[in-house]
Amino acid sequence: MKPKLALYWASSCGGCEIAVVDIEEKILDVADFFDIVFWPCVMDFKYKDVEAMPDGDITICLFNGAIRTSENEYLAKLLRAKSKVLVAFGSCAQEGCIPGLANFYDKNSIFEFVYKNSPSVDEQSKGIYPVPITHMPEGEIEIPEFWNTVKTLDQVVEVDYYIPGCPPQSFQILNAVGAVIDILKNGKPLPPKGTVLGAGDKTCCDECPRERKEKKIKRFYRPQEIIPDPNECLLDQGIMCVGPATRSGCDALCVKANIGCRGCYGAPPNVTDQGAKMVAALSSVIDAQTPEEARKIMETLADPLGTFYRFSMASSILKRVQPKTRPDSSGK
Amino acid sequence: MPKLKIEDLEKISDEFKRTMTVREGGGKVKVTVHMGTCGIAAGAREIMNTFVQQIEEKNVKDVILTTSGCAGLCSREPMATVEVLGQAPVKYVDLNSEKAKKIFEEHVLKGVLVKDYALSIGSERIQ
Amino acid sequence: MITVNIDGKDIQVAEETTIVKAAESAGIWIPTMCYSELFEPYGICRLCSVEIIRGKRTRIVTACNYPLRENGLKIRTNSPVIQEIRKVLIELMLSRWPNVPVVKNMAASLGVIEPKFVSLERDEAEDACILCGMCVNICRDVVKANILGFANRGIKREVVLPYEKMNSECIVCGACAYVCPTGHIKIKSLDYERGAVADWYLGPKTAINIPTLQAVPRVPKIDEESCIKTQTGGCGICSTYCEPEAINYEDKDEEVEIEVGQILLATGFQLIDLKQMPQYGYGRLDNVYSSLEFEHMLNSTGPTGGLVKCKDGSEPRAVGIIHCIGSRDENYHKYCSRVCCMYALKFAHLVKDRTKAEVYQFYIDMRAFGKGYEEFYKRLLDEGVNMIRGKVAEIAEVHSGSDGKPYLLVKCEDTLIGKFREIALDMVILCPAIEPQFDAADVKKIFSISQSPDKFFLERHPKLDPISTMTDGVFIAGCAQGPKDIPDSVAQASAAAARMLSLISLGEVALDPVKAEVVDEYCSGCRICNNLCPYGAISFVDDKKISNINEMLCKGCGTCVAACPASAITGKGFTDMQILSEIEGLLSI
Amino acid sequence: MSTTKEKSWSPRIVAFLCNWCTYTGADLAGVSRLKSSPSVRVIRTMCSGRVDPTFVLKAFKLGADGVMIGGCHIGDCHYSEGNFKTLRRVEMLKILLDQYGIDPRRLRLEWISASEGDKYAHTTLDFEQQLRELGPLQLTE
Amino acid sequence: MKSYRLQLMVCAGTGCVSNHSFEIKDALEKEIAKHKLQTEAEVVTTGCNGFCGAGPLVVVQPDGIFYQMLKVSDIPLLVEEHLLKGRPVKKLMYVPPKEEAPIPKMSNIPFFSDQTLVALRNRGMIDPENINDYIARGGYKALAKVLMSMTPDEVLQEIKKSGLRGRGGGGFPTGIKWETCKRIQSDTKYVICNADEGDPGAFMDRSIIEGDPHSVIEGMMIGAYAIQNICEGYIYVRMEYPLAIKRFNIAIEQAKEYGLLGEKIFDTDFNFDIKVRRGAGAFVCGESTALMTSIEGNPGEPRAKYIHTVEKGLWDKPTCLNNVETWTNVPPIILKGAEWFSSIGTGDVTHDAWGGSKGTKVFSLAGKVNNTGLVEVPMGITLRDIIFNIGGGIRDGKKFKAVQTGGPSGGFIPENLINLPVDYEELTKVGSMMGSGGMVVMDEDNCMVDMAKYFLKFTQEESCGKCIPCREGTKRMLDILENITSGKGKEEDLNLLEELSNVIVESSLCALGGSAPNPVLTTLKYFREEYEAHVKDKKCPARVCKQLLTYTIDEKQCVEVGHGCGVCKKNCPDNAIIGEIKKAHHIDQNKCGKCGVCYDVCRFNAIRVE
Repeated sequence: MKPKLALYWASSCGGCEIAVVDIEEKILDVADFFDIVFWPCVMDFKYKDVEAMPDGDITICLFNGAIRTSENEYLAKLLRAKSKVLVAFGSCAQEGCIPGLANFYDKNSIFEFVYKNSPSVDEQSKGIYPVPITHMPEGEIEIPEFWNTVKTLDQVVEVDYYIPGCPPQSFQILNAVGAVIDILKNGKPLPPKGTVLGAGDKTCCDECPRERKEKKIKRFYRPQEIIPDPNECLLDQGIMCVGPATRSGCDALCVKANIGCRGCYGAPPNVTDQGAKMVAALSSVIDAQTPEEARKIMETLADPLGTFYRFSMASSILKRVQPKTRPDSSGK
Repeated sequence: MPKLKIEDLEKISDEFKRTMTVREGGGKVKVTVHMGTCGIAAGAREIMNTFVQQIEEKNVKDVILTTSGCAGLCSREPMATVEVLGQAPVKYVDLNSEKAKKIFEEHVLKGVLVKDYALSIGSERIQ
Repeated sequence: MITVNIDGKDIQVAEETTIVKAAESAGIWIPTMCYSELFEPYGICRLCSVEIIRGKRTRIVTACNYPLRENGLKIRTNSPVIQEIRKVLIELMLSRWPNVPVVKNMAASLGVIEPKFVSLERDEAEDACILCGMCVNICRDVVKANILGFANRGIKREVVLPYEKMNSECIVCGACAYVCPTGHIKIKSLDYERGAVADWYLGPKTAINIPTLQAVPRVPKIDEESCIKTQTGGCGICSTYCEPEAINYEDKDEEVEIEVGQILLATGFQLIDLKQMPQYGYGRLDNVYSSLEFEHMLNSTGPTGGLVKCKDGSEPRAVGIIHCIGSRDENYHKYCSRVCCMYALKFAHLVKDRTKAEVYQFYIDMRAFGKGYEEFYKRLLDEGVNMIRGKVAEIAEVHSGSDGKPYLLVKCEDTLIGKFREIALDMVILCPAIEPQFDAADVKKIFSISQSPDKFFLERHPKLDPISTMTDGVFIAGCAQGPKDIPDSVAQASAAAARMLSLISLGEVALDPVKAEVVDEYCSGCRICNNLCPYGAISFVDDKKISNINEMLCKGCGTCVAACPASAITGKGFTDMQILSEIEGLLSI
Repeated sequence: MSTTKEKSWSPRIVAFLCNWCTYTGADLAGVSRLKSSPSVRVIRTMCSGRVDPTFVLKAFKLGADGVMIGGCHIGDCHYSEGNFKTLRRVEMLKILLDQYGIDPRRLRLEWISASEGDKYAHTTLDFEQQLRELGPLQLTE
Repeated sequence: MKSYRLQLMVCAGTGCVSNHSFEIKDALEKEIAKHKLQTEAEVVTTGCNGFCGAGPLVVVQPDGIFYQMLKVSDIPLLVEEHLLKGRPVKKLMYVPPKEEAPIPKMSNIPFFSDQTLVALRNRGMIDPENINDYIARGGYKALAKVLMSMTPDEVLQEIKKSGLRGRGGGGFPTGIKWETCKRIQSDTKYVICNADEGDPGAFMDRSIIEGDPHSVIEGMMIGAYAIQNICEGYIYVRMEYPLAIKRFNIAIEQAKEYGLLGEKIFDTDFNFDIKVRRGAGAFVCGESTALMTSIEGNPGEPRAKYIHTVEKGLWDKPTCLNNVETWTNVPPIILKGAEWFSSIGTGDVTHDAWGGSKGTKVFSLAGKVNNTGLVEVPMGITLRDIIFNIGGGIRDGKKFKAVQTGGPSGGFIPENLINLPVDYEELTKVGSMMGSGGMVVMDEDNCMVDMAKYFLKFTQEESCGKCIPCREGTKRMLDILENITSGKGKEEDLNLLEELSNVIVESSLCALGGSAPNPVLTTLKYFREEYEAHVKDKKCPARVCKQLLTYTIDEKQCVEVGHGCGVCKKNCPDNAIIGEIKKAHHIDQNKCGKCGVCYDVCRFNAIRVE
């Protein structure tokens, strides 16, 4: 009997699904090796089919997307129960990723904007907020509830392994899947729980071909403000790059395209909080002797919090920005 | 100016010798062109120029050329007197450029009297 | 050596000896007025003219600069011709400067009383300049400052300063005034700033001096600020007089690097500048002294030979000693300087001992806390010293005492009788506060130690470790650590020495294990840390493309640990995990 | 929250103190019998430069109402210039905290030398008072 | 090379220049151009011709016609007549005193014909600003000769043999000086040319420098070669000689361009360079030690010379200092040989360098003679020859009284010694000296006391004031002389003067003081009666000392001829004249200030002076 594979897409953009398909003809090997039992994006499976499975029936489940709604959370718990191995696949599941940036706001302010203040909302439906249960003549309509805070997969269920990246690089997916196939085929022991698959143990700098010098940053430039030297470290040139605090594995994709690393592979091993580490590192190398000078240099960097936590806000120590007002009872 | 060598001293001294001869009032031969009003009217200027030219051309260094007033024989002007050092002066008369040239070549340079043009030997002198 | 004959005496002299010196060695006097051994003979007074006889030829030369070179030369120093010359010359001088003592004396010794000339340039002054040129020569040849020179020629010749103005090139050595035979050049002191009483200035008085009489080693040294040699390269006279050739001008203060394992800082103290307290009149009023100056006066080798005297030489009738000048004072130093009470008592005792003066002590509290001190205090009370408890508000000079002598009026409050008092004194001694050396902050930085709020060096622990500092191997003792008297200083210094010796006898020191370390597997060589280490312990390994920490250089501050974005640096003893756990632990209750 | 609870609430301060200056200063305050804030929970580091922003965030996360970092005066650092880095880090961290919606006043950087026991005492008291005014830091999950 | 048949030698010595000789030169060139003679005639400016009394001068060569006292207005005539028509202009020529016929040729004028030119050999023949002229006259051949074919010792021997002695005044044998300097061991030595000519009325050195600067340079180079180890030469010229300084600088520049100064001269190992130093005009700086102190940058004051400057001179290095004229004599000696040189002059120097005076001496002849100017004469010539032949006798037919030689340091030589041969020893014997060559002639109108006072005043003012006898003594002497000339003299003053003089001579630091009393001593010796007239009779026989004159009015003349006009009374500044119009006036001798105004204003010769 073939091992069973499930793939699920929670709160995310879908890029991870495309990345899976991006392994090209190797997908056939996967399809050949596995019995794909759940992949809503590609095949028509129903939740009830999964619910009907015995616990632990699925050999491996690749779960991508963050936990934004009650539905996400339900499916996460469901697939956890049904799967032997649950993999947080991609940055959203691992660390919140772009959906996690919603943690800058709370549910109320998001709703206020999306259903009321956004210019694209038409007049009739302005201010109509979604509610979990709507009573209609035909009966009750239930929609998933919108949580106040975006969470990562491991904040709701136990996760066995992680494959980072936004999206994970296809070659890394292939490596990881190949390894899994290898293990299953040859009955090898599984790696320890919590292992990050499809990535390195160093940082982006390890794969970055640019030459680095001793650093002394006088100001930050946005990419459009400067033509960077293609051979020199971008940070040395004042272009924000969170590569030093980002796990290796992507083969320095962005820096090779003259763009500073954005940090999608998440914090390197041992680092608890990617953003805090970036603060520690950058403040060590900016050329300032007084608080005023430091502040002046920092002001040349747009949105430091968003920059440092672009992908890891939901998994950071503080997890979210504190609402301006005390959360009311409606918030969670 | 390149650095002077010992030979150059001689060269310079040679080059200036004519001038020095004039200044020292020395010279082997003294040619006097008589340049009174009559002489000038008869063309003494031309004779003078011829002598000057000859001196330049032949690069002669020990001949001095001088003028005097009317020699008293106005009818035979232009006239010139050639006086070789230690010899009696010789007066030439009715000169023209050709004759002057010949006198210069023969008498002045070689010391051979040009009898055809000569008037007399010996003359009164200023002092 | 050659032999010459001077006035019939055969004399052996070295070649090139001048006639003057040769004659001097033979005890023959030759008059001179511009000659000095300090500089090249100038030879302008011509009084030293002598006759030299070479065969049949007789020649008149000046003895001061004629070098003897030939054997058998005959010299007559006092022939009639010579006498005539000298007479006329001195008459010429006497006619111009009739009242200058050196001229008069010389004239007298040459038998001239009245000159037969009448000089139109006659100068009656006793200290007139006689144009001997000694000042110019010493300034040029010896001092090498070359300030003085002659102006004008002939009879109008005069000695001048450049542009006839005071000149900054003048090093004020005073050599010109020293050599001036008539006293025409005078030194005027424009500088009263050096000490309250110019004559009692404690610093060096001559360029070569023994710093203090009790100096150890008791050898003279050259004061570079006033030595002519160091200023102009001239002079050097002392070396010609020093037979053992012990004078070395090249010797300079040098910075010597010594490798040591431990350092004891005993940099001492300074006294507060009393001039910032004008109410006490220090530096302004006569007979107001600081305690150190008074100590100097009491010294038997001091300016008064140990006698207590007012500036006018009289014995004071009443002496006041004022405690706590700048100590225990909110405006200056809050702390107690600790030593003043006892030395003030000693002063009182000595004044009583040496004069008949009344002694007044103005104190806030008497602090006689040491062994035997209280007993001394008691003894003083028995000696009849007036103790006034209260701070002095002001000292004023009153010019018309009953006997016409000015005196000092001390205004204070006597808190014991609760009255405001004015006390007339002839002399006041101020007890200035002990304060840290002016450069204590610099010293502190050099040794990475701290200063306590009063700016004395801070000990590691005020009770348990008063001799060591936060920096291992650096110890403190004496007043550098805080005001203390001699027994306390000795005790502290001995303790520090013992501590240092114990470390030395151990033979090795244990290093703090707190060090940072790069974990190669996690370092990607981003080079963020490379510039951070003040000790240069972090280097970039080019072939491995990672950074590395030299454990021997690392002092374990942990800055790089915090900065490493990959957490690839761990700080032993202070790892992330340890600190995070501490936080967790602290906040769990 | 009940009033009684509010009264009994006292802020929790995590203080990272450098070994050479502030830690010793705190010691001096103790030896000198000075009253300093009991809210302070001290963590000793060798240098204030060792303080990783992660620690600060972690402290807030774990319930600290304020964080104080104490170091040597600028120029007096035992390690020459470690406190310069601290200075910049704290400044950056304050910008970040502001964005996080946490009052930056909850993070304090103080230069307290070994001799400034009194400064340690009144700084901690002042910080405690300030935190009382700011109230407890209640983080939203 | 362009050559001209006519050379007009315009004297551009200082004397002629101050008489506008450059304007003459411009006028000549203008006129020559006007007659289109530029190709035939060249106008050349030369150094001093010597006959300064007749300036400005032009000599037309090759005829050697000597034109004197020219004015710009004379030039058109001169050019048209002489240059164009060949008729020398008689009225511009020199006419000897007491004669009427002019002497056209320079060589026939006694002033020139009786001179022997060695130092002044290029006088009037070359353009001093053109090195080629100098070379054309054999310049630098002597240098070439010593460098190519003589060892330094041979040069030294040649100079010694020649008997050349210092022309600056002392008369020290040049060869011995060089030899001593050469003998002293030192890597650095200097040669100096003393061109600080300070004697009043003396201008020999100036003329040589202005007329022939290269001859001095060449002489110094030969000296430097002979002495060896000379690192450089200095020429010390007084600031009052701007033209001399300029010509020296031009000459040095040109010599450098030709490589005649600098390194590896004539491709030999001989290097030499010369610097010009300007003196500020102190007379004492002509004294060698004072001069060196001045070059060193210090006030020019002499120092004791017991250690001679050839041993310790400039910057304490061996230094050979010679006068301009001495240096200039060196090249001819080398070229023509010592024998030739020693054939001129007196005595024998083959065994004793001091044994004779060889060669020629340049004198600047001034005072009451007809022909004043620069004369170069062989040593041994008599004073009479110089004064009466070359000098053309006493002006205005007056009676010769004395000649003063050797400048302010020299002495007066009275008429009875007129046949004295001029050489070092003879002049010294009579109390005077050769000096640098000043020669001032005095006639019966000169008061010798006044003259002595004049010279003493000069030395007294120029005394540097360093040593007492010179500073104080000369001033006292001057005071005494002032007293004597103003009638306050006492008889014992003469003895005092002598006593003082002797002490000053014996005890002064340098030669300035040592010779300063010479004028007084010689006048006292030869003209004591004049002094006595001053102190005893209170009279000045030559009527020079105004204070000793008595002005009286010849009453007869005043009344009879002048009718008591009263002009004298009106003009008398002292109101010393008493008298009424038409009556005889007379002078109150107590009030009379001896100003002489009355004498000048009286049109009737009624004022008598005694």
